[in-house]
Amino acid sequence: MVWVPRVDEIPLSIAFLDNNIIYFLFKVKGLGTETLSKMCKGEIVGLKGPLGRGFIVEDYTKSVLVIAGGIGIAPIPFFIYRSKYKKLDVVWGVKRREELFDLNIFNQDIGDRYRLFMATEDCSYGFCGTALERLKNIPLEDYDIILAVGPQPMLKGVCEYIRNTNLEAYVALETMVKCGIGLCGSCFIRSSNKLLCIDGPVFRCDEVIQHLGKTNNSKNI
Amino acid sequence: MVWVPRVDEIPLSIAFLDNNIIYFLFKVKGLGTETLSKMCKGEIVGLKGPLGRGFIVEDYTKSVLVIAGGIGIAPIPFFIYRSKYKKLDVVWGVKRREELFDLNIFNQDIGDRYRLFMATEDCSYGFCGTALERLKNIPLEDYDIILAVGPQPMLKGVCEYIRNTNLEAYVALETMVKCGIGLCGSCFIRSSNKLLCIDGPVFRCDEVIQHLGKTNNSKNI
Amino acid sequence: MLETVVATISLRHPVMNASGILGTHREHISRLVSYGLAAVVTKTITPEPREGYNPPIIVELPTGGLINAVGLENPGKNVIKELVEEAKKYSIPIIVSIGGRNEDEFIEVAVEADMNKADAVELNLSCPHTKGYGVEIGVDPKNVYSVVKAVVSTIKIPVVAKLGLSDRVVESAEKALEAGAKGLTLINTIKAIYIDVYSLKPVLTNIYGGLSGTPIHPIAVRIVYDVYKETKADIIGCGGVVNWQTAAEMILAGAKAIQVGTALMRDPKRIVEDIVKGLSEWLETIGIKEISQAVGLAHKV
Amino acid sequence: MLETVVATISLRHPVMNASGILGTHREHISRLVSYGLAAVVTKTITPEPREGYNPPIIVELPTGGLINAVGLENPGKNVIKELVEEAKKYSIPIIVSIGGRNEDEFIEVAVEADMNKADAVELNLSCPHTKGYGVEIGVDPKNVYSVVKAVVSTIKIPVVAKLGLSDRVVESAEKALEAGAKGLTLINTIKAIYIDVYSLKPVLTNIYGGLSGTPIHPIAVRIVYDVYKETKADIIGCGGVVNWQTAAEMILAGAKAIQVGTALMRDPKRIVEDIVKGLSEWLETIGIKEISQAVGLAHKV
Ligand SMILES: Cc1cc2nc3c(=O)[nH]c(=O)nc-3n(C[C@H](O)[C@H](O)[C@H](O)COP(=O)(O)OP(=O)(O)OC[C@H]3O[C@@H](n4cnc5c(N)ncnc54)[C@H](O)[C@@H]3O)c2cc1C
Ligand SMILES: Cc1cc2nc3c(=O)[nH]c(=O)nc-3n(C[C@H](O)[C@H](O)[C@H](O)COP(=O)(O)OP(=O)(O)OC[C@H]3O[C@@H](n4cnc5c(N)ncnc54)[C@H](O)[C@@H]3O)c2cc1C
Ligand SMILES: Cc1cc2nc3c(=O)[nH]c(=O)nc-3n(C[C@H](O)[C@H](O)[C@H](O)COP(=O)(O)O)c2cc1C
Ligand SMILES: Cc1cc2nc3c(=O)[nH]c(=O)nc-3n(C[C@H](O)[C@H](O)[C@H](O)COP(=O)(O)O)c2cc1C
Ligand code: FES
Ligand code: FES
Repeated sequence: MVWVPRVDEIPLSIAFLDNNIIYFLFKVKGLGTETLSKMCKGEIVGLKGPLGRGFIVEDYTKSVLVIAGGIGIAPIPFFIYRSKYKKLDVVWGVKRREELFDLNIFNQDIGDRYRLFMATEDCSYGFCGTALERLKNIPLEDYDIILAVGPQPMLKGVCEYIRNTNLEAYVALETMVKCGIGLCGSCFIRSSNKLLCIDGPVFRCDEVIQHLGKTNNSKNI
Repeated sequence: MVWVPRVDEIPLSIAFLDNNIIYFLFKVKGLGTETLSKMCKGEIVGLKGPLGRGFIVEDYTKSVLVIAGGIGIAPIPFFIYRSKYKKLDVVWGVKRREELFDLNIFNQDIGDRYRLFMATEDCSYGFCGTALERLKNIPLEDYDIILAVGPQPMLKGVCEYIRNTNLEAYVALETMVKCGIGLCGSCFIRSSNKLLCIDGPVFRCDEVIQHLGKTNNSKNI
Repeated sequence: MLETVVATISLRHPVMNASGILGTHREHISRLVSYGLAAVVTKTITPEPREGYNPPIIVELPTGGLINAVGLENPGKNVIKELVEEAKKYSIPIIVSIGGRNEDEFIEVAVEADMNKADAVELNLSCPHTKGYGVEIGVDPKNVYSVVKAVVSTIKIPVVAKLGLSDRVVESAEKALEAGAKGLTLINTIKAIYIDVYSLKPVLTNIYGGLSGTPIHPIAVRIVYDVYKETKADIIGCGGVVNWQTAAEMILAGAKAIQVGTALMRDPKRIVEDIVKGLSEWLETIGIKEISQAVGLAHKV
Repeated sequence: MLETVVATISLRHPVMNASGILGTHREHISRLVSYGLAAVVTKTITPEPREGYNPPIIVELPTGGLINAVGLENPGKNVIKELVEEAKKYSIPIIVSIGGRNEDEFIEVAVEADMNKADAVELNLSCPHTKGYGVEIGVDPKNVYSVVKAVVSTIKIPVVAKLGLSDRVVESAEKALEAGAKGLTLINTIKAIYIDVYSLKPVLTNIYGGLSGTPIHPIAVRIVYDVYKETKADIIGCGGVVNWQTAAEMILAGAKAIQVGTALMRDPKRIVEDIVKGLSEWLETIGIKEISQAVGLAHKV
């Protein structure tokens, strides 16, 4: 988690790690991310982590499909960099073209290690439609593993869509992370005894399918 | 230090160490040592340590003379066992023959590693007289290092006796050890800024010669 | 050999969680049960839902232990029904921790716990960092008396009073018992501050927080010892229990059961198992058959 | 940049020893000086010599820190002359810590310190484990007032009041200042017990002892913070300072100087050097020229 002194402590994924520099990719949502976005070089933030269980693929025989919605793309550069696989394709959907950026900014080498399919909801770039719609045009039998990162309705859609396939299906959830160390309980996964901050954020679809059907407890207290 | 629960905590030297058994040799003086002497197998004592700086010789070219008074002999078996030297002789003086015992009880192997000269004050065994008197019959030029362990007057006598020789001369002091970790100050060495529990118990004669001339602060408060 | 009875609640072993570790949602209860605890304690519940503070709310300290100011975040008394139901599903005793700003609020939540057949309530009279809810009540033995008395007179299930470190904690304990508490939980966290030396600012959003974990253990043992000496009450020892040794100290000081909070942060199942297993082996080593016989033994010196 | 003035005493850097670490004999003073401290504080001195308790008097805890019950062992007020003389030899300020059972005893020792031109006296109003000498005085603001007042009215050198953790510590601090104390040392050890789980007995001969070292640091910082907030007094922060970070926290909370006790157990010269060096590097990092400008900065949130 990233502590913005006297403002907030925010769970952020590591977007990339290199030469003792940790990179974050984040979207301005409220006061915390806004303040963070205005900080300058030399200003101080606090770091707690890494928390939870990292998720990477480590099998050269597997083909991986990543589907990211919006800022859900944040952890993907690091995920690609650290994973081993046969093939990796990324479907990245955003609302407008302006939200897109070059995923290789942290490390040019990862450029050759994946293929990218873009989708915009306003049809300004790439496929015209949501990431989920783009997914439906992809032959799932080409893949062994699917990882979805993004808004909860998208995750739910992905889990339902692949339900009757043989894919190993994972989703990176978001719940309200307040302590990050398994004590406060605010990050719990509904209808399960899992905690996102310790057991997650990545879960198998079947572990969280009930949770996905319910109100996101990012908003519960 | 050895904690005798609810009775006392007593500084004792390690007489020998073998197979996870720590051996102590001690003389009954007051309540603490008396209670300890009556404890049976299976009863529990506490241990704090090892404290201070161990003292061993580690030079195959050196000849060592040890002079021990009474229970001052306690640390000598372990000292012999762990040291490396060319030759090692022990002068051991006691009041009465009954105080003597076999130094090889812990480890027969050390038997060949030293020569023993005994002295009794009541003339019941060995040399007739004190350890210090026995020392005066020994050619000091045969030795490089001398270590004295025993009552303070004996230590003082040794330091004075060897003053004008080239011997490296060490004495193992006793002062009141109450905490063993350098905080309470009760073990201080008079006219120096040394603490026995941290810097000792073995000192060079020249470090403590003023201390030896004063009242033993085993008895000061 | 580890069976124990505290505040009339029978436990298969003496280890429960401390209040505030999970315990606000159905899902938390089943997770706590999976840790192997003999009973579960809910987070402190207030009549109405409370939002709590913004993060940072819990921080690990470089000097050991944790500091927290969660701000008594909880969904309000209506959640009690589902929490108790869930515990009953696993046939595990559940103690509802209660917070309030005055007698009426305590009663309001206690009645809810009583109606839903919780096994006991624990009155949190000692939260050190939430204004109006905590130490203000616990440090004054008179207040302790009146809150406990009010609750005891209203409900049927046993009442446990949770007290914190204060000058007159023994007196507060005596008053709680006099008012009808069946047991005491000792102690809560201790008020503390952690300052970040780079940003030059207190780290917790609330500035003040409660210190927990190993740092407070010798203080908690002292309070258990003092209160047991004067009252021989049923005590649940809490504060810095992280292994069987720290648990055993509590028992020797006078605790019949213990709660574990901070230590559940890492590998909670193993921690609980180690404490439970360690305690039985310890009893064998010291030649004692039943843990009840070890309670308060350190007083025989 | 590390020069500081506390209770009118000028120090070349903010680090002194805490009372009770050595400080009863001439030899101790020169040893403390060799640690690189900016001032030395004597062990608490009582009018007459006191024998103190039998060992064990100081024990390291498996949960961190130390517990001690030395029992205010000291050679009595006559030793003050030689302690002050020795400190003067090294041109280092010396603060005489004073213990007593009543105002007259405090005055008796204070007069001796004054006559011998010590740089200040520190009234130990907070020893948690020696009956009649400690917390009994410090927890009651009225007592604090009368002892400080009595001493301040009798001697010319500055008076520092050393207070411990208590419910009304801020009030006690205010009373001490009102009575004329030039500074406050915060805090003393916290009353605690350590029980050996094999022999089933308390380890300290006195059963009760004072907890010191890292465990009490966040509590000490809190008290410094609270007292500074209300009084802006000259505070000497004490409790769990073991490195520059823990020292810096004290300063940010409001301390103008700090004392180190427990941490002098291991490699004292290096510890003092690390704190002093670390503090100057820290000031550079945060862009502050004089340590006095860092005092209390954590209050600006
Ligand atoms: C494991 C995890 C990884 C994340 N990684 C990233 C990332 O790499 N990039 C990115 O832009 N965002 C990421 N997020 C989301 C990010 O944490 C929130 O956008 C951020 O906390 C919003 O804070 P705020 O103060 O700006 O907004 P606020 O005004 O505080 O809240 C805006 C919304 O953000 C959500 N939110 C607020 N606080 C939290 C919290 N403590 N935990 C979870 N959600 C919260 C809520 O839905 C809330 O309604 C991640 C979330 C989680 C749980
Ligand atoms: C570093 C060191 C190593 C020692 N090693 C041994 C050893 O191996 N075998 C052995 O028999 N003796 C040893 N002694 C001496 C031993 O510690 C004392 O004989 C013992 O503490 C006496 O305790 P008591 O309770 O029986 O007697 P008490 O009645 O308490 O005291 C008797 C006399 O013992 C001395 N004494 C008491 N307490 C202490 C103390 N805490 N520290 C130092 N001296 C004390 C005093 O001179 C006192 O007058 C050693 C002492 C020191 C300092
Ligand atoms: C994160 C956290 C939240 C807590 N919340 C509560 C609470 O709601 N009610 C309460 O009575 N105690 C609460 N406590 C205090 C604990 O119940 C316990 O008394 C304290 O932490 C000491 O135990 P420990 O050292 O095992 O953690 C909380 C402690 C922590 C660490
Ligand atoms: C062995 C020991 C002896 C102490 N003796 C005294 C004393 O005589 N007078 C006093 O005011 N404080 C005494 N204290 C308390 C310290 O001065 C200090 O307040 C406390 O230890 C907290 O600081 P620390 O955590 O740096 O040790 C003693 C502490 C220890 C560890
Ligand atoms: S965020 Fe507190 S338990 Fe996960
Ligand atoms: S015995 Fe306490 S300082 Fe050496």
